[in-house]
Formats: sequence, C-alpha cells, structure tokens
Amino acid sequence: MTQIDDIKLSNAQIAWRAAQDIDDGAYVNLGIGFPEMVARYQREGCQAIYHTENGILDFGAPPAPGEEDWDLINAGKKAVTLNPGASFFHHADSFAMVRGGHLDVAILGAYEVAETGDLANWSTGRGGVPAVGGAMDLVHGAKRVAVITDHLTKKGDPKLVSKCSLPLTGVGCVTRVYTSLAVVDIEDGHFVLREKLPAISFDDLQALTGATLHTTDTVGDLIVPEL
Amino acid sequence: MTQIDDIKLSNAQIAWRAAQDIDDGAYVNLGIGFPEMVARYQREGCQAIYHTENGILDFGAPPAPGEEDWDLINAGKKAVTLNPGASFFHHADSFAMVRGGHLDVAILGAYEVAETGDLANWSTGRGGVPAVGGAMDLVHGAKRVAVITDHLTKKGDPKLVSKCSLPLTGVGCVTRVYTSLAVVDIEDGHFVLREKLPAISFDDLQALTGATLHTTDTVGDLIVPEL
Amino acid sequence: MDKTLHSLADAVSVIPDGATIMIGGFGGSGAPIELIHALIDCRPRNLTVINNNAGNGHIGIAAMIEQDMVAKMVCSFPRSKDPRAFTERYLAGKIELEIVPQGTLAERIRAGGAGIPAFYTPTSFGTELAEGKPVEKFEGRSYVQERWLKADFALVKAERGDTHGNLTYNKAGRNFGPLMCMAAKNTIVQVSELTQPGAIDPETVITPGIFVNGVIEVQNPAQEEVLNLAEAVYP
Amino acid sequence: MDKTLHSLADAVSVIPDGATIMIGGFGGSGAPIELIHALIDCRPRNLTVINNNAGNGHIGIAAMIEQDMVAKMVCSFPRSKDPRAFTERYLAGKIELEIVPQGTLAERIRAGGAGIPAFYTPTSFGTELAEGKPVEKFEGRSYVQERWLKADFALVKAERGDTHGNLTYNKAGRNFGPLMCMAAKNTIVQVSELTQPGAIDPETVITPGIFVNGVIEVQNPAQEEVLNLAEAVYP
Repeated sequence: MTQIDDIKLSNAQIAWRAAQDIDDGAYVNLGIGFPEMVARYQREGCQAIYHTENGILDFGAPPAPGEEDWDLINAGKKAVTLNPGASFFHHADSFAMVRGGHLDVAILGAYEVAETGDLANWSTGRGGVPAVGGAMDLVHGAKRVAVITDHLTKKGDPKLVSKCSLPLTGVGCVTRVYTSLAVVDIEDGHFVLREKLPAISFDDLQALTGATLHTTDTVGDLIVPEL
Repeated sequence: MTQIDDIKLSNAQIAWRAAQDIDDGAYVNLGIGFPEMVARYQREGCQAIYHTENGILDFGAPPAPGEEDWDLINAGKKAVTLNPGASFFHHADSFAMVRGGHLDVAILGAYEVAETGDLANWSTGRGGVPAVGGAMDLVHGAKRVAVITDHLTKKGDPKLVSKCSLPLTGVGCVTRVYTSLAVVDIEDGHFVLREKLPAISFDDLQALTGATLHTTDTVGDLIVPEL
Repeated sequence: MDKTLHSLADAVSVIPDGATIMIGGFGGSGAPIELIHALIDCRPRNLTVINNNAGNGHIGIAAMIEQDMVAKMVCSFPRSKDPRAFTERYLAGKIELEIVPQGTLAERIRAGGAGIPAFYTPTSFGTELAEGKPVEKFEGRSYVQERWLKADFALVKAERGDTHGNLTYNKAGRNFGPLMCMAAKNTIVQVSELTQPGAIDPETVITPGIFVNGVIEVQNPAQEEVLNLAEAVYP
Repeated sequence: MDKTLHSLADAVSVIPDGATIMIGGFGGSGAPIELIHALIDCRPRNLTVINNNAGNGHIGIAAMIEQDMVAKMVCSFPRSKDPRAFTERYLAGKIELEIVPQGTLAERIRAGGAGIPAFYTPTSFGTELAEGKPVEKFEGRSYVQERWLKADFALVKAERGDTHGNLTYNKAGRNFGPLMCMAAKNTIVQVSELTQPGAIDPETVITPGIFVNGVIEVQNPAQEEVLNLAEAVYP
C-alpha cells in the first residue's frame, strides 16, 4: 500500500477535481470539513453560489482573523463573509431549498459508498454521541449528490463497497464519487469507472475497490495539478 | 314574522354585539362581507389586531376614496390602510397563523349553524360556481370561531338547526353565534342561550330555532344601542 | 450568472401547450399582468392555471380564459366582481375546476417547493372537499391528507429584483408569489426595478434567487384593479 | 397592547419544572444567552430542550446541562467544539437524546407552528432514524412520516423588536428563531433594540408579533462564541 500512498491524490487535489464539475451559477452545498475545500478550486470564470444549512445563500471566503462576525457563520460554525447577491432565511426555508430539489449539487464526505448509491457518512456505529446534522436531508435533496473521499480507509479497506456496513445516511442517493485514485459514477446499481490515475492499473484499482468496477467507452486519465 | 322584523337587530347591531367580546390586543380575522362590519364597533380602549388571509397583520380603516393602493387590500379585495406595527407575509405564513391556532377569534357569516357546532357558509349546494376561499381554514384554526347572522333565513326558516342541510364548511367548530335575536353558545353539542332580546319570549325564540335552546343560570338581556 | 430576460415575448415563449402554470396574485394584487398578456400573445392552449382566483373582467387570467387557452383552473375562489369569463365556460362544461381551500392551496404549493409530497391538515375535514382523501387521527383529532402541488412554470410579479433572481415584493402583492417561485420548474418574474446583485439588503430578500430562473424588468406595471375600473380588454 | 417584559428574571420565572423549551440558535449564532442564564438563575429542572445543538463550553445550554436542569435534548448535532457537558451526562445515561435530521427538525417545528400534525419527507428513509415511523410511497418514491414538534416555551434572540412583538434578526442568527416563535405556547424574545410599533418597516418584519408573547430589550447581547473563546463559565 505504500505505493498507493505515493501516487494517490491529496485531499486538496480531490477537492480540485470535484470543483471542475461545478458549473457557473450552480447552487452548491459543501459538507462540513473536507468538502468545504472544494470552494477554493472553483474554475476560472465559474461563479458557484454556496448554500449553507443555517440560512445563507451566496456566502464567501472566511474573513480576516479578528474580523469574524459570529452571527455570520456556515454550517461548520466557521465565520464567513457575504458575496453581493447574498440572502438570509430561516432554517425551514433553508431546507426547503435542500429537500425541494433546488440545489444543483451537494458534495459530501463518506465512510462508505455502496454500488447502489447508498451512503454511510454520519455514524461509525460504535456508540459515542450520535450526530447527524443536515446530511440526511442533503442526500435526498440536491439534484446531484457527489462524494469526495480517500479511496481507502485508514486501515486500507475499500470505501467503495457492494453494501454499506455502517449506519446509512441515505439510500440510492450518490451519483458520483471522487476518490484519491479515481472518479466513479453510480449508474443502475453499478460502479462505473470514468477516470483513474494513469499510475494505477485497472486491475490494481479493482483490487482496492469493494465491488465490481464497470467501464463504458474509454476510461479517462485523472490528471490533477500539484496543489 | 313582521313582528320579528320590527324588533330584530340590524346587521350593524349584531356586529356591535360581537365586537363587545373582543379583547384588547386580540388577533382577529373577520370574514368577507357582513363580518367586516365588526371592526367599526371596537370597544373604547380595545385595540384588536386584524389579520387578513392575503398577508397583512394589523391593517386599518379603508383609505379615502382616490387614495387606494391596490396592492394594499384585504381578503375581500377592498383597499385598506396599515396601523403602526403592521407586517406583510406570504400566504403560507398567513395560513400558518390561521391553522396553527394563533388567531384569538374568527368571526364568520353563516347559512346554517348546527347545535354540534357544524357550520355551513360556503355553498348553497345549488350548482353555480363553487368558491370556498379561506373559510374552511379559518373554522379549524382560530381559538374561538364565532358566527354573526340573522336568526332566520330570508324565507323565515331557522338558521340555527339540529343538523346542517347545506354542504359543510367545518365540523364542530363554532362556539358562539350572535344573531339578530340572541347570543347562543355551543357547548357539548347543545345550543345554550346566553342573551336574548327582551322583546321576545323564550318560547317564541325557541319556535324560531331549529334545535333545543338550553339555558344555564339566567339568560341575559341582549341590549344594543341604536346604530 | 445573469438571469435577466430581455423581452416579455422571450420570457414566456418557452411555455408550451398543455403546461401547468402557477400565476401569482390575489385578485389583482400581485397579478403579473404584463407577463400574462405576453403569454396571451403566444396563445399556448390546454393550460392548467393555478391561482387563488379565476380572473376578473377581460384582462389577465380572464382574458386567457376568453382566448380559450385554459383547460383547467385550480383555485380557492373563482368568483370576483366580474368573473363572467370563467363562469360562462364553467357552466357550459368547457373548463375544469379544482376547488381548494385557500390555506390548503398555499400549503400545497409550499409543500411542492419544499419537497414534502403530502401533509395533514384539519381544513376541509368532514366536508365534500375532503371526499376521497385519506383521513388520519393525530392526538385525538381528525386530519385530511393533502398532496403537494407543483407546476411547470410560475409567472410572478415582484417589486425589486437583482440579476441573481433575489426578490422583494410590494405590500400584500406578496401573497402567493414566494410560494409559487419555489414550486415551479421554471419561475419567470417581472420586477418593477431590476438591480445588480448586492443592491438588495440580504436581510430583506423575500425570495432568494435559487427559486428564480428568469427576471425581466417591467417598470410601472399595470394594476389589474385599475385596468378593470377603466374597463380594459385584452388583447 | 404592550408585550414588553421588564426584567430577564420576570421573563423566565414562568417556566416550571418539566417544561419543554425551544431555544433558538445554531451553535452560538442566535443563542439567547441572557435569557438562558436568567433561566439558570431560576433553575427549573427536568426540562426538555429543543435546539439544533446541545451546548458548548460552560455557558448557555451547556451550563443548563451542567446544572442538571435538562432531562432530554432534542437536536440534530449534539457535538460541538467543547460538548463535554452533554457528552459526559449522555454517556453516563443521565440525559436523554432524540436525534433528528436538521431539516426534519426545522420542518417539524414549522409544522407545530402551522397546525400540520404530520408530513412526509424523503429524509432518513431507509436509515435507523426512520425506524418505527410510517413509510408511504408517493409517485414511486418512499417517504417517512414525521410529526409536528411543539413546546411550552420558546426562548429566542432577535435583533430589533417592537412592543407588539414584531421582530427582525441579525444575519444567520435568524436560523431557528422564526420557527420556534410559531411553535411555542409562550414565546419570549430578547431583542437588541426595542422600538415602538411602526419603527420596523412592515416589509422587513421577519416574525410578525402574533407569534410572540413577550419581548425584553437586552442591549449589546453576549455572543456565545466570544464567551467561549474567553473560557467563560456560568454561573
């Protein structure tokens, strides 16, 4: 696996790749943590509009340290700023945007993604304090639900699986997974490989994936700049 | 019946009587037409706050002729003005106020009221174009649903009945009826006479009422000023 | 991103025969007269129109009905001062009517916009308008199950708008507008003043731009009530 | 009519043991710290608290929990930067938790305020959070039935208020405030500035006064995040 660690994309690079698929004017929700990084790599000339569950549309970059307004935060409770054209609304209106299918894309992290599109990303099932936040709403709301994740767990197990073993966040909801090794679509209950790192063979990638990787046409090269 | 026509209250007087039961600061919805008249007779020192279905709280008197703003109308599509402390909101919020039990009282007209509290006030059941508006929402929303009405139909039939014959607006919803002859409460499926015109005997009133009039304690005199 | 539409004709030309259209307004208050009249110029037919009322006089929705564009009205109160366009066709069996209590109409539209396929309301329980609908008891009281209402298009009148589709409304002209913006696949809004993003205070935005697909500036828009007092006819 | 309350102590002294209380705020944003701390001074016990989170540090809701006032939390995300007040008691079995997806929490509260006893949502379908709840298919897709959520009291922080209870909020501090105001029998609001009726533009009122029972002015209110950065402890 050390070989994989040498070639695999960094989180920043995964976020960069996910950002390339976001269109100008798209309404986007980025999950707390790693997915928030996607906003840094918006394509030139593409202005996405970011939604946060706690009632802001079109928030912008973090303020300078010391300039925080703690009534102007995102769902991760980090201070943000506003872009021109921003708006505030209450939580029911915010989730009307989510549940009502008004977001173009939600990008979330994952513990596991199944070939059926099932997602597990809220509970390790190991006890402790459960906490779900807005994840279960987002997976059934956005027009496109994408996941960004390392291809493997820290222990080296596949995160792309035939069936999730952890408590589900949603059923049949994920349509694309950006991993540290590949871009995989979910279609009709199958993983369909779209892009892979040139440095890894299909067979090696399949061996690191917990369900069959299907292909159609040519598999593209996953090429990402140094970041 | 000519005798009844001589003693019975005018619509203005019925409205006046209903207005006496409205407390200071009460949130009130008045049905379109005759019930709107109640607002004219608000008690001295009592400032009710009027709600209209189309999204205004605390609207005021009609503007002077020629001063109408046709985006500032009530549910009857009549031009109104605003009192200090007014607010605008959309229709779903407006009916959240209604259905959510936030109005203190709704005062409506009636074709028939049954001793069970059933109300028929939206359809004569005779064909034509049906139109319900907000009546069915109001009867299940306000904390207190009162009716103002002539005691008899134009043909001289009782409007207070044991069972409505016309299509219902709501089931078991009315708690007080102000008529041209009496004030009648509805309690546990019975009409309970609270006040009657001194000029009519209990027996005559009963004869003009389509279900048994119960009494508890003394029946008060229904005394209303000339208007 | 710029959602500006450059002509009324272009704005409504996308609406095909058979479309379901939500049209904002409560009576004449908030009625998008210019958008409706532009639609009449295109004359799509067999439309389902969702509005609180069913037109008044010979302009706006009444004029759509007179041009035989409307197959079905979904509304709470199809009676107005001069409802004859609707009344005549309804009594002749030439137009369908779905009558919905006003609060249920508003909530069904909101539900359509909010991804809520069904909800329970006490409204209409025990009446003929509840016939055929599931009834359930919660905490000892009976409620009627109502379904969401969605549309292919919404035509809405707002006051100020920006090029991202953020909107404010004028007084009680707000009524169904914010709900219909949420519930249609393609929401087209006429605004009295079109501004750049940032011109509207984020605290005062009533409809966030995410619910709006196109905005067109119509300065000094007509007020239905005023047109009717002048006995206007369209076209 | 004047809904002004004249002291924080009076405002919250009506809250008895065993009450269900909605408390506004998302993390520290919109948290009514002064009302919460006044409630801690009264120390009612066995409370059910509805809030998106479950307290942070040693102030606000976390301090209520540390004072053993809370029997049950209803929230979507009981993990914060420093959630130990809740975490320790939860793991020790000393406090109950009802975990609700955030959008469902918001919608259940709105439903409570809007007289909708139940609604269907796709959220949580097929997950352990849907266990025991009715499921129904609409248009080929499965949805979970959720119930309204109401409370005896709501404690909310707003920005401007008038003596009729009309409110505006500050930025994303709005979050659950407008919903909770609707869903409680007795809604008590702290405002940074209390004005006379008419001072707030009717177009910009976010919570109409009908949803508010009492307002108290708390100028320059504390911000939970700032208190926590200073490692504040209450009492």
